[in-house]
Order: sequence, then C-alpha cells, then structure tokens
Amino acid sequence: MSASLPYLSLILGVPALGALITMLLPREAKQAIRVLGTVVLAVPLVLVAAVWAGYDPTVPGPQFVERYDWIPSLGAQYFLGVDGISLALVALTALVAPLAAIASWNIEHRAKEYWVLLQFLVVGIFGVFLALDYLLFYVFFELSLIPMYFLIGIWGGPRRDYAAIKFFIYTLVGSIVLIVGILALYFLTGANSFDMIELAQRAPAAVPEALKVPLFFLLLAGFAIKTPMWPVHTWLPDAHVEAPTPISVILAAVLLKMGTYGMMRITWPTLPDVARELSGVLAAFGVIAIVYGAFTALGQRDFKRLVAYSSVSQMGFVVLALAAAAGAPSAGLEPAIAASAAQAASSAAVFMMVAHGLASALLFLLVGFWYDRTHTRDFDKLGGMFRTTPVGATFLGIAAFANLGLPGFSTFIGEFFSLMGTLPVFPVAVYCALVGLVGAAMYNLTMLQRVAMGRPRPEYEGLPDVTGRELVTFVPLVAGMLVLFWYPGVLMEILNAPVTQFVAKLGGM
Amino acid sequence: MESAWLIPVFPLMAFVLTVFFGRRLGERAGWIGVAGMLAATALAAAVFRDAVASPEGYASSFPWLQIGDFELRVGFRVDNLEAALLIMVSFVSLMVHVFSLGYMHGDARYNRYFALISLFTAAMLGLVISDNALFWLLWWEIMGACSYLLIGHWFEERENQAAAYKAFITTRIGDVLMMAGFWYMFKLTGSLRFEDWQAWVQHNAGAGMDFTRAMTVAALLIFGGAVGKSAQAPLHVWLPDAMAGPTPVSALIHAATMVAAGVFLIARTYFIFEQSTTALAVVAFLGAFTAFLAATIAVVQSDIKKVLAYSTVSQLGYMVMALGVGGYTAAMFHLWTHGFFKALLFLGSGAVIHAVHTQNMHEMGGLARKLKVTAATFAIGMLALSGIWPFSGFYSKDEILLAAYHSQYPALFWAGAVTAGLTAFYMTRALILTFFGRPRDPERYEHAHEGGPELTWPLILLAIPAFAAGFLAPTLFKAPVHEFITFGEHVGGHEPESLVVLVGTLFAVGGILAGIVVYGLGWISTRTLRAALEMPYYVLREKWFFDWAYERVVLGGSMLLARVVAGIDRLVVDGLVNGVARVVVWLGDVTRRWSTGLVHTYMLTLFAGVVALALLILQVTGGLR
Amino acid sequence: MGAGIPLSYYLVLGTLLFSIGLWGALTRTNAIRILMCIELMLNAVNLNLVALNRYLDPGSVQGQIFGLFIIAIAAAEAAVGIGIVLMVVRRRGEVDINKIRLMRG
Amino acid sequence: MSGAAIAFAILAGIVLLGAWRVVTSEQITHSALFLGLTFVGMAGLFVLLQAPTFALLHVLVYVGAVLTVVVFAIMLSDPEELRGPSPDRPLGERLRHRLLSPYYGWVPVVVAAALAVVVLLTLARAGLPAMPQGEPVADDLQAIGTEMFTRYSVPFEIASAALLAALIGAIGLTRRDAREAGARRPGARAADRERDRERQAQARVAAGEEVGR
Amino acid sequence: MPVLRADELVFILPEIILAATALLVLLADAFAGEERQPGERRDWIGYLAVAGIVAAMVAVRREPPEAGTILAGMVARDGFAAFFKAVFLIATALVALISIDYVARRRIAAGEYFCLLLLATTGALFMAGAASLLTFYVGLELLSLSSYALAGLMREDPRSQEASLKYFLNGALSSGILLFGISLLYGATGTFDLMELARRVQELAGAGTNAGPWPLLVLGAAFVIAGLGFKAGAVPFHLWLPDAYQGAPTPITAYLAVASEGAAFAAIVRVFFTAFEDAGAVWQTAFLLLAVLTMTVANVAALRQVDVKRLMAYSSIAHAGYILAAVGAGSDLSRPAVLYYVMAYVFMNIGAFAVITALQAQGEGEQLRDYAGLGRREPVLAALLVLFLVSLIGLPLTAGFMAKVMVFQALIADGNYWLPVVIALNSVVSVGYYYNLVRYMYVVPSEKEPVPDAPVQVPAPVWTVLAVCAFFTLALAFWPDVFLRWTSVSTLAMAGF
Repeated sequence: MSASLPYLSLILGVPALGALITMLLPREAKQAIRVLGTVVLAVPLVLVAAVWAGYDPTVPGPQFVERYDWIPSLGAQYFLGVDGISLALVALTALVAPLAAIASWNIEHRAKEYWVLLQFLVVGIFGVFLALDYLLFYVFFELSLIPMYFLIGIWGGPRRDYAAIKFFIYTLVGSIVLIVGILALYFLTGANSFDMIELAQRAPAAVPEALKVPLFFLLLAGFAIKTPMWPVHTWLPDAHVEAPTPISVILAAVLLKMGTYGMMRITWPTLPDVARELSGVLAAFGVIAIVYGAFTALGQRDFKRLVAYSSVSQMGFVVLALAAAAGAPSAGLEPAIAASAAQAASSAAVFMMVAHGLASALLFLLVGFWYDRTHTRDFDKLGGMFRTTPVGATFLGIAAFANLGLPGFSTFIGEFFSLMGTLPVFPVAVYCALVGLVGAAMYNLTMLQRVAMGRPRPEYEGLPDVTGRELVTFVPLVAGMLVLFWYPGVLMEILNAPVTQFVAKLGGM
Repeated sequence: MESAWLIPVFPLMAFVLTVFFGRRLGERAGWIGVAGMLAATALAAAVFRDAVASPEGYASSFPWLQIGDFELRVGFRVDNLEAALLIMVSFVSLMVHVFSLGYMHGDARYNRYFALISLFTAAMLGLVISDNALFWLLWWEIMGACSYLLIGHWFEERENQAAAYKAFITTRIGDVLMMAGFWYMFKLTGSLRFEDWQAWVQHNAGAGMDFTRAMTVAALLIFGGAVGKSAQAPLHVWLPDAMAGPTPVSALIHAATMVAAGVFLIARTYFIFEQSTTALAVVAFLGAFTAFLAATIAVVQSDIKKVLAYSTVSQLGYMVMALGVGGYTAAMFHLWTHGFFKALLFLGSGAVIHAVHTQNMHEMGGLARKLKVTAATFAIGMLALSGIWPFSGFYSKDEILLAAYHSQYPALFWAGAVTAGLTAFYMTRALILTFFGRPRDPERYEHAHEGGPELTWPLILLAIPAFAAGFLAPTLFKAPVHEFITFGEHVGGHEPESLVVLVGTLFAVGGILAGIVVYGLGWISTRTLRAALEMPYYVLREKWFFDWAYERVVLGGSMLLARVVAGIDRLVVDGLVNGVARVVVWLGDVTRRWSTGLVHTYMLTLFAGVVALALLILQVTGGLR
Repeated sequence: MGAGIPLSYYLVLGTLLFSIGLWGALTRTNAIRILMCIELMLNAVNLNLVALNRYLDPGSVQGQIFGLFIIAIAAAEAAVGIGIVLMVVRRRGEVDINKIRLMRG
Repeated sequence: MSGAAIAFAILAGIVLLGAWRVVTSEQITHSALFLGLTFVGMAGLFVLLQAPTFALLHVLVYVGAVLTVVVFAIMLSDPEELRGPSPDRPLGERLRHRLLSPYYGWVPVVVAAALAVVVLLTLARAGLPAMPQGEPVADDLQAIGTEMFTRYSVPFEIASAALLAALIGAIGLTRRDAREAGARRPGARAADRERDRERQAQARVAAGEEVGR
Repeated sequence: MPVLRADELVFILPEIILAATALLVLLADAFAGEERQPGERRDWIGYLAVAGIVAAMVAVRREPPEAGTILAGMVARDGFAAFFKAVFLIATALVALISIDYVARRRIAAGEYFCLLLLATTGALFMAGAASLLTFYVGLELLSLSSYALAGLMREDPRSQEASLKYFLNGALSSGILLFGISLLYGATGTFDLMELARRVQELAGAGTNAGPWPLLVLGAAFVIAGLGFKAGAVPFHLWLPDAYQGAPTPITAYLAVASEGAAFAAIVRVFFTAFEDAGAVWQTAFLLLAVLTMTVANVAALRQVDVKRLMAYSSIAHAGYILAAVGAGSDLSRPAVLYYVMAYVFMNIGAFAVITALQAQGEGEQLRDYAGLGRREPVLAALLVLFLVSLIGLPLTAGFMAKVMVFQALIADGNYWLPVVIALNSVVSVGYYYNLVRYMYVVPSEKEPVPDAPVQVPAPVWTVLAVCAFFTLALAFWPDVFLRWTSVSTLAMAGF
C-alpha cells in the first residue's frame, strides 16, 4: 500500500529540520527554542498515527517503502520502510520523544545546544528503526551516539566526564565491529547491495560454514552491548546515573531497544541456523541478565542506579524470548506447539520492548521528579513521599507494580508471554527466571518503600506535588501501560504478520 | 446469570470513583464503596437464585488476544459453586465496608482505604468467575497488591512495611510457581483456558506414565500458588504478620476471601490434581500438617488477632487437606461457611480492639459486661469455628473429617480430629480471656464501650449465616450440599457416619472443656502448664522457627545475594572493563617511553626494523632456504 | 683491466662500507660526523651501482648516471644538513645530538 | 695475482681504513681528512671499474664540494668540539666506551653487523655472474653526457630543483634576518645564547609536563 | 637514442608551473628587499603562491589519452598520477592558505617558506608521476630536502630547530637504505624503469624462488619498503615523526601529514602495484604486519599526549597504518581505497589543523588544556573541529567513515577478516585521544581552566579552508559516489596495467 506523502522521510526530516532551524536561532531565545523543539518532536507522533492508520496488518513485509539510490557504485540505497515490529518501536519513540522534550523545559544551561542535540538524537533513533539498508541503518546507529555523548557529557551529573566517554567507547566497540560484519556479509553474498531483506535471504546459502559463527558474533556484538546483555551492561548504570532526566528517559525507553531490534531485524534472520545452535547460550545469558540484574538492582542504594539495573533485568526477558524463538524449531516439540511458542515468544519480545519503554520512562521521570525537589537519589535520604507528594508517590506505586509485572499493566503481558513461549523450549531457563520474577518484586517494592513509605524527613515536608507539566509527561505513559494490557490486540495485530514471517525465517514453521 | 460479569464491575466503579472524587468527598467517600457493594450483593443474590434454579451453569467468552495461531478467549463462567462464593464474598465484603465506616473513622487515608478494599472486592469477585488462567492471574495479583497496600496502610511504622513486604514476597514465591504451572499447561495443551485444559486432561486421562508425570508436575507447580496465597506451610509465615493491617482488612482479605482463593485455585484445577495420586497426597499431608501446626501455635498467642490468624491458617490447611483426600465438596463447603464465621470473628475482635485499643488479650477480660453484642456474636463465631452442632462450622468440618475418614490415609482423619480439639481449645481460651473473668486492665476496661451501629450491625448480620449456614444450606441450595457443589461426574460427598460425627464432636467438646478448666475455672494454672511443657512451649512461642527461617533465608538470603552481586558487578564485571582501559593507557605510556627524544634511538630502531623486515620478507618468500 | 676481479669483491666492499657508515651513524653523537657517515653509506651505494653497471649491463651507463644523481643529491643533502647543524650550533652552541632532546614521549 | 687485484686490494684497504677512521678518530677534523681519503680511494675503484668520468665527477663533487662544506661546518661549529677530547685517552677506556655501553656500544655494532650479514648472505646466494658480461661503452664521457641531457633531462631538472631547494633551505635556516643582523655586536652571540637558553628552559618545562602527564 | 618530445611536457605542466612559481616567489621576495620594520607582513607572497598552485591545478590533465610513459620513460602519464597531483595541489593550496597568517605572526621569512613549500610539492608531484626509480628518487629527495628546511624555518624556536635536525638525520639515513635497496634491485634486474622492472619480476617470479637473483630482488624490495615506510611514518620507522611534527611550524605539520605521507603512499602504490605486482608474496605480508604495528602502536602511544601537535602526529601515524592495511590487502579494491583514504585524510586533517593553526598563530592552543571552554568561546570553530575529529575517528556521515569502509572492503575482498576487526578496535582506541580535545572544549568545566575571553581571530583564508574542508568532509560521506568513481577510474588508468 503506497502512501500519498513520504511519511517516513518526514518523520526523519522534521526533527532534523527543527535542529537546523534551532541552530539559527539566537541562544538567548530559550523559550522559542523550547517551544519549537517540543512542537517539532511532537509532529512525528501525528505522522506515526497516520502511518499506523494506513498500515495494513495483513502484509508481512515492509510498507510505506521509500527507496532511492544513494551510492550506486556500492549498491547502497536510501531505503526506508516499516513493518509491524519497527512500527511499534517507531511509535514508542514518537511517544517518548515529546515527553522527554517536555521534561527538558527546565534545562537552562546552554539550552540551544541541548535542543539541537536532542533533536538530532531523535533523528538517529527514528532512522535506526526505519532504515532497511544496512549502510543507512549503520549510519543512524552511530548517529545516535554522538549527540548522546554530548548530552551526557555537558548536561550530566558530577561524574559525567567518565560516564559519557564510557558510554561512547563501550557502545562504539560493538557498533564499529558491526560494520565489519555488515561488509563481510555484503561481500560474501556478492549481491552488490546493502538491502537488509535481500542479504538476509541470500546469507544462509552464501556464508561459508566456517565463517558463520564469527560473522554471527560480529553482527551480535554491537546489539548485545546496546541492549545491554550481561556481562557487557556496566556502561548503562553509569550513563543513566549521570545523564539528565530526559536523556535517561530516552536512553532507557528507546535507545536500548535498538539493540534488541537489531537482533530481530539483522542478527537472527541473517544467520538463523547459528542463532538456533547458540540459542541455548543466548538463553543462558538472558536468564543471567534477568536474575543478576534483579538482584544487583536490589543491592543498590541509589534510586536511579536501581532503575538502571532493572532495565538490565527487563531486557533480559527480551533476549531470552528471542533465544527461545530461535531455539524452538530444534526443541523437539510437536510443530503446532513449537510454532505458537516461537510466535508467542517473539511477539512478547517486541511487546516487552514497548512495555519496558513505557515503564522505564515513567520510572526515570519519577526519579527526576524527586531529584529536582530534593536533589538526592539516596534512599536513606528519601522516604515518606506518600505523605509529602501523594500524587507523585501514587505514580511511583503504579510504576513499581507495573515494573514488577503486575497484571493490569503492559509489562506483565511481555513477561508472561515471553516466558510462556520460552518454557516449552528452555524449561530450566524459565524456572531460573522465576527467581528473577521474585527478585523483581523485591527490588520494586524496596524502591517503593524506601521512597514513598515511612516517615518523611522534616526538611521535605511540604514539597510541591506534581505540576501540570509533569502530569502531562506521566499520564500518557500510564495510559499506554493500561491500554496495552487491557487491549493488547492494538499492538499484537500489527505484530502478527511480521512475527509470523520472522518465525518462519528461523525455521519455526 | 448472563449479567454475573457485572458483579465485579460495581466495586470496580466504586474504586474508580473513589480514586477520582474521594478527596473532594472526604469521609462521605466511604458510602460510594458501600453503595457499590450493595449493588453487587443484590446482583449476586439474583445470580445465586438463578444458579439454584438451573443446575447447569452459564459461561460466555470473547476473543481477547491473538498471537499467531494462538488465540486467547476471555470471559466468565458461573456455576453453583461460583454462585455460592459470589454471594458469600459480596455479603462479607459489604459487611466489612459498613464496619469500616465506623472503624476507619478519622483515619488519615480514609479514601485510599476504601478505594483499595473496593478494588480488592472487585478482584476477588472477578477471580471467582474468571474462566482462563491469564485473567485468573490478573485478579489474583491485583488482590495481592491490594493486600500489600492495605497491610501497609499505616506505612509510617517500619514493621508494618516489613509485614506488607513479607506478605507480597512470600505469596509472590507461590505465584511464580503457579505461573510456571500455567505455562506448563500451555506447553501441554497450547491453551490458557481452564475448560480446554479440562477437556485435554480428560481426553488423555490415563495415557500412561508420561502423562501422569506431567500432571504431577503441573499440579505441584499450581499447588505452589495455593501454598502461597492460602498460607500453607512453609509459606504461611506472612499471614499472621499481615494482621498489621486494619482489622476489617484482616476480616475481608486475610480470613474470608483472598486466602480462600488458594483453596479455590486447587478446586478450579482439580481435574489436574485428580490425575496424580502423588500430587493429591502432597496436598493432603501438607494441608493436615499446616492445620495442626497453626492450631498449636494459636494456643500460645496472646494477641487476639494472631490467634484468629493462626486459626485461619489452620482452617485453610483443613480445606487443603480435604481437597487432598478427595473431599472436594467438603472443602468448598467449609470454605463457604468459614468465610462467614471467620469474618464475624475478626470483625468482633475489631470491635473489641476499637473499644480497648489493644490487641493483647492479657490486657482485656470481663468485656462481656460492656460489649454485649460483640461478646454474643463472637461466641457464636467461636462455636461455629469449633464445630459444635448446630453451628455452620459443624457441618462443613464434619464433611471434611468424613472425607478424610474414607480416604486411604486414616492418619489424616485423626490429625483432623486432634486439630478440631485444639481449635476448640484455643478459641475457648480466646473467648474467656477476652470477655470473661475479671478485667486485667481496669483503666482500659473503664473506657471500653460498644461501638456505633455501623460496628454492631455487621456483627449481627454475619452471626446469622455463621450460625445457620450449615443446616440451612440444603434448603438454600434446594439440594444436599454434595449434590449442589459437585465436581464433574465425581460426587464429592459420602453418607454421614455416626462414628465420624461422634469423634469430631467429642474432640471439639473436649477442647472446650479443657479451655474452661484451664482459663475459666483456673483449676490448672497456666504457669504450671508452662513449667511442665517448657520445651514444647518454647517451640510454639517460636512458631516452630518458621519465621526465623524466613528472616534468615528469604530476607537475609536475598539481601546478602543482592549485596554480593552488586559488589561483583562493581568490582569484577565493571572492574574488568575499566581494567582493560587502564591496561591500554599503561601500554600507551610504555610505548611513549620508546621515543626517548634521542636521535640514536630513532636510527637504531629504524635499522633494527630494516633488518627484521628483511629477514621476515626473506623468510616469507623462501629467500632464506 | 679490472676484469680480473670478481664482481662479488666490489659488492662485499660496498656492503662493508655501508655497514661501517651505518655503525658510525649509530654510535657517534656529533651531528657533523653523522653526516660524514651518511656520505660513506651513499658512497657504498655508488660503488654497488657502478660495479653492477660494469658487470651486468656493460652496454649502458644508467647505473653510473643514477650514481651521478646520487652524488648531486648528496651534495644538496650535505648543504641542507650543514645549514641545519649550523643553525642549531648558532642557537645553542651544541652539536652533540644527545643534548638536543626537548621533545620526547 | 694480477695488477688489478693488487690495485683493488690497496684501494679497498684505503677505503676501509678511511671509513674506519672517519668513525673512530677522536678528533672530528681527522675524521674529515679520512673522509677525503676514502673519497679518493673510491675514485680509484671507479677507475678500476673503467668508469673514469664517474670517478672524475665523484672526486669533483665530493672532495671539491661536500668535503669543503663539511670542513667549513666544523670550523663554524664550536671550538671546544674542534679541540675534542684529549687524544691520550687510554685505548681500553675508548674500547669500553665503544663496545660495552649498550647505546653507543654493542647494540649498534650488532645491528650494523646483522645488516651486513644479511646482505652478504643474500649476495652469496644471488648467483650473480662473477665476470663482466661484455665490454664497457667506448666513450663513457660522451655516453653519459648524451644520456644525461636527453633521456635523463627530466630527472636532471628535478635534481637541479633539489639543489635549489637545498640552497634556499640552507640560506633560510642560517641567514640572519634584519633584527639579528642588527644585533651583531660583540657579545651579541652570548646574548643570543641567553635568549635561547631561556626559550629552551620554557620548552623544557613544557616537555617536562608532557612527560609528567 | 630516445627523443624528448616537447609536446609531452604538457603532462608535467603542473610541476613546471609550480617550480616557476617557486622561483617567482623567491625573486619577488628578494626584490621586495629585507623587511624594513618588524611589523611588516608579506601576505601577498602567500597569495602569489596560492595563485601559482591554482594555475598548476588547472594544468593537471584529468583525462589522459591513454596510460603510458612519456619523456623517455621517466614520467608516467595516467589517471593515477593525475589524481594524486590534483590531491597534492589541493592540499598544498589549503596549507598555503592557512600558512599566510601564521607565517606573518610567527615572523617566518615568507619568501623562503612559500618557495620551499612549492618546491616540495613539485617533488611530491614527480613522485606521483614517476615511471622510473630515478625520477621517483629525485622527486623524493626534492620533497625531503625542502621539508627538512621547512621544518626548521622557525629559527628562533628551539623545538623547530630540533625537529629539523632530527628529521634531517633520520631522513638522510633512510634515503641511504632506500638507495641501497635500489642498487640491489638494479643488481637483480639491471633496470630502474618500473615497467621493465615489472617484466623482470614477472620472469623471476615465474622462474621460482631460488632462481638466481630472486633473493637479491627480495632484499632490495625489503629495503625499498623500509625507505618508503620511513616517509609514510610506519612503525618501527616512525620515531622521528612525532618530534618533527611537534616542532615544525603548524601548517607544515599539516603539510607533512597529508602531502609527504600522501606522496609516500603514491610511491608505494606505484612501485609495488606496478613493478612487484606479480610478486605479491614479497610485500603483502610485510605491509599487513607494518599496518598492524603502525596503527596499534600509534593509537596507544597517542592516548596520553597533551601537546596537540604531537597528538596529531601520532594520529597521522595511525592513519598511515590504516592505509598500509589497504595496501597490504593487495586486492583490486586496494588502490581505490588508498586513493580515497588519502583524499579524505587531506580534507579532515587539514581541517583540524586549520583550527589548531588559527589558535596557535596567536600563541595559544599548544597544550590540550588550552582548549578548555572553547566550545563556549568559539562555538563555530569548536563545532568544526569536532566534525573533523569525528571524521578522523571514522564515524558515519563523515569522509573518514567512507574511507575506512573502503579499507575494510579492500581487506574483506582479499578474504582478510581479522585485520578489519583490528582496525575497528584501533579506531575505538583512537577515540581515547581525539575525544580529549572534545572533552576539553565542552565537558571540562571552563571554570577549572581560565578561559581567555579574547576571541580567536580567524582570518579570511582560514575560514575559506575551513569551509572547503568541512564541505568535502561531509560531501565525501553524503555523495561519495562521484569520488568513488573517480578513484576507481584513476586506478584503472594506471601505466603498466
């Protein structure tokens, strides 16, 4: 189905244009810059809504395709398109970006540069989810890196210098290895093209057996670090703790998803049989991430660090589910069960990405909410917020229960179905993951109690409760979490076709 | 019955309204909840009537979620059992709501309280009628969350927080096992609907070892959920602590409804348990053990609510045991009656606490003269719990003992009987210490006075079913209980046995008499008793060391693990990363020192390089051979 | 004349000369002396070229011509080198290159 | 043993001795003279190789130009260097200095020797013909001249450009511009030195920090 | 008797123009007499030089009729030469532009400076177009001799002197080894002509490894590699380079990094892909090894540098390493990769140096910490520097990225998968020092370091350079196609192929 407007290019172009315009504005005109930035970042939401409306859920392949030659001599193209999987994440980005923008209004220090970088960052993220050409994908993948460095490095906390460069170098290690993998693929397939779909189709035949596993790791490393998979996760807590609130929000809600998205879009479909062979190992790493992340989170005394580690734990579910989807065909189940297990797992993986995006965004906003008021994230200094700021605390309660996988909120669907799909394939992994589920309850409730319960310290009596601007940022996320639980179909229906194709690629049916 | 799905909706609406308008309404907000419950109760009554009229139940569902070929239909089902439970739950909840109007008067978070109990009731009612695992889990967990928040209602106190945390985490341990059980059933059946499961199980019934083993695994995993929610050993530790919450909450959640959900879970998935004698045996013995254990602990409790809490644990164990020995009907029937009289007892204790502002029975005494209604109703509840004819408890307990008697484990029958005796004993003790004898705390005794109508009426109204539910049941059900509450073709009842009745009653009366002898007449002083039974007494005071274990293993263990892992993460995993960076920089310094600034170093290196290069190339090209 | 000597003699001589020059360049610290050693090395190269030219393609003179270019360039090199050395000497009165090490690391 | 052989032996001896002394003689002036000796010896060898023109040009440029420049440089560089260390330093000490110190002693020896060995081995295995493959060109002066200005005219031009560059470079580096020329009073050079010492001091500070960092 | 055809001179017209301009500059300067008062600036000399270079650029024949050798086989006439001539001329023009202000402020004698610059470039051009080892050697020396002098032109600055001296001594030695190698090659093949050489090599390679002069050939090749490796700054022949670069006048540092290294690579490609094409075994392994050594050592050693020029020196070594990797791949894609990389490197490196020069012209910006707060003080300048550094790291949407992709392609096409990974990790390490500049400009709070409020005076020519470099740094990434085609065409039309 073809669109009248180049929606996808617009989704990319509007923020980019906004950034350029912002550059031209005088640095004194902060208010104008803010308004412009917020509006510019809100526009994609409308565009995505249009795309969603025009999206045909029955078609598995990419839609709204735009492709033009970029580097003919290499066969690289400007090739955009969405299928259900990417559309889900694009929508998530489109939702989170304006919220982050609104949350950025209180940034006074070098506001102009901040907004320029923020808008470029968003462009990069959109690009990653929209690109269907390897080279283009890679360009955006890296493009999201540089603004992030500055956003953490300039507007970050006391140890921003360390955190920023750690984030930059650590993620660069992975992504720069990725390009080697991509080029290797490009040459081995011999198709003079960077077209993801085409290469994915040719790869299994074209790549010699000896190279498959190394190539798989080249294609995995970048995404594993971005996700972050255990044990390459340690950049995350530092980055989160130092980053300003809106950036933490984007980082947790969207940026991490680039990793798992990459696995789904590139790593798995390109080398399905390797994914199948290694699915056990991958599942192990996923489970370790779940349990390890949960208990590490429980061991933190810093509000933001705890939330950061919870991200590690939650993304573990996604990795586990993807591993299960890859391993299902060889698990010796009867085909019908294997297929629906794989489908459940991979749909749940995407669902989990979105759900975690909403929950973690809310959590980081709340961290910022109290940090702005009390200038501390130390549990020992917080407490009693149910009394001082009841509304905020209520949101924290919602976030905590949502995050621990309480039914009624989207995260539950993600966790439940990812594990449901995994159990037939990797039962042991699931039984281990149960420990992680209990751990999740432990750290989330600990967080809730340390922050919201108990007696507030005297100096925090009479803190201002949620302002209108903050409410505007909280409510959509809560709404999203509720909607996605009570009417999961809204997301599942667009996922079904592409996921079925994905599972088919993995030899699941 | 088609409108049964509306029953949970009323309290849900009450919840929503209270959340959004509660603050404006102030204490009037309580009435929203009451109104909601009135509507729910009325509807429940109507549904019950229909159910009685038409033996075959009603179910309806609609597609809710489609993942690939996997479709999940959700809906509700009403059958006799559900109908009975609906009416019980909504009635008790209504009573609790009313009671709370007075009990929570002037509380700082009055609205929050009412919102949560309304939400809780909605969840419980939803659970009763839900027809698939996923929504079962939904209501189940929402109940857990409400319970958590209500136990922590006065969260300023650390111990209340701790109690709430304990409650949620302990039950969560069971819940995740239950989830695993559900996923396991999905693995087997590819569905999440109870009826599909049942169909599949009955279709494959007796399909050999693998099938039985699978059933055992599934049953035990699911049983984990029941162990958590219904406070079976060893996960029972949370329930007594849960008394930290307001007493009406204890009455509703931790006596009548939520804790019963665990038992109900077993009933709901009974077709799985049936297939595995192993699972049934585990269930039966664990239940019996829990019943006995809790009863013994209850004997030495001095906090009136704790006594009731342990009695709850004990009674739940009773029901579980009943299920284990195939007494499906008995268990459900006891669940039903127990709901009434345990709620009554808790509300009674609430009234007492409201009057004297203490929970310690040793600071009470002689209150019968002041709190006549309370005392009378409490006595009814006590007799019902002790299983004295013709009180409701007698019938249900008798059914259970009967089932145990007919099972292949006679030991369970005697265990049940002994437990019955203990129950009678500690309830007598509680009654006497609270209401009779001379006041041990005159000053409190002076200020004690009966509460207002919103406190007394619920007691009276609950006293009626507590007394009559037993012998009225057949008339209500228009059928013998074991025909009304049935499980498939399998009829859950047996013909009454005079022996069983005799033994049961003997033990009960014996317990009561012992109680009177010790606490009423004081022929045997408690001091001498303690002296005589020093060791057992210590063990009981220490609650058989279960709490100690919980502190060490669950709390201590998890925190220790957390600290260790966090340390490892910082030092090892992250240390490795920074270590690599440091090594590289160190190499940098080394290589820097290479360029000494001396031309000679440079030229020397240059020519050493030349020679090396020459040799290398000669080697490569075979020039050296 | 000269035909009596095997080519290898010349080449060996050239190699030795080159190595001696190299050795000097590597051991002595006086810039001017290093310059001289470098000249020695260039001489060795010339010897090689001329000898090879004479023995291997006597018909042409390209070896010699290359040698002549080397001579010319060597002269130029010497000029620049001396210029640099003198500049340094003038500024710090120092030709010992070991004492000239502001920049390192 | 033919006369050629004898001649070669003598010339080779001269060349090697000269080279050796260039390196080893304590006084730089001596090395300069020995350099000249080597050049002459080389010229002889070229004659022996029937390349008289080449020999001629060689002597012309090297002895006439290079050597002179070198000697000039020695003169212009510092007198203490001219005097050099006292010649009566005991041989043993000199040897120790030559061989035992790693930096200016045995390591360079090893490197240079290794290079020589590698080359010699290769030559030995190269299997080059031992004897000339024919008669040399009759009139080498004519041949060289013609070639140089026909085929090799482009390189020739480049070489001249190189010479020009060298010239400019040498001048540019050594000439004193207006300010300095103005400052050519007695003792000015000392002042010069002072200024540079300061600069070096500053520079060293920077360098020091650099190493310290 | 080969005849020189005057009409062939048109193909070395650029060189001729350059040399002529050099003389013109020199004379003009001389006639202008000595600087009367110290304050006098002679910017016009610089512009004169630039004009000459532009003229030469115009004279470059981009579309040669057919590849071949001219002028009696001394000079090659092909697209390869044309490409490098164009690149070197652009580089020189840019350097000349950023020099003008610097020379004036640092009181460098403009006449000699620009004259030598032009002569050096002439040498580089001849190297690019050399068809005979002789031409190539003489051109190399022309370039080197001028460079030695240029490095020392800040006579007053002890560092400049030292740089010049060290550069000279090492350079002379290395040309010695180069010559020795050439003499051995002559011994093995009896020719200096590259085409002829190629023929002989083919025979020898065909004859097998123990055929007579083969070892001699190999040894000669090894020495030539060493000699050229020295110019390119390959480890272990690199130690002179940081000192020379640090001491030399800043624009000259830039010049050496791009033109001198570029010439070295032009020569390497020319010699080894023409003459030794059929003996790949002789040099590929060597170059791969050198590449790994070079990039690793350089990147690691640069991590803790605090002097900006020295840091950039190490960075240029690292980039030489990357290019060497492409050379070592020895695949059909190698030569385009080298060409593309050199071109990209010209723009990004000179761009970075333009900023550094602008700062150092007014005596600041030597040390890293001088850059603290530059992000606030000169946003545009800082942003541009970031752009160039990002390109040097090799992140997407910059020339550096495409250049690295080319190198990877060359290697992978050769079936070499480990070296790309090594390069990738190396460029990660390189972040460790490039980001130091960025860090000081933006992250390190300026209150820590006193920030001079005086705005950096950026003269028009430097702005021009910045604009050009920025444009191409982006253009080579956004529209690489035209450049890619140019590189491949240039290499296809290479004499001897």
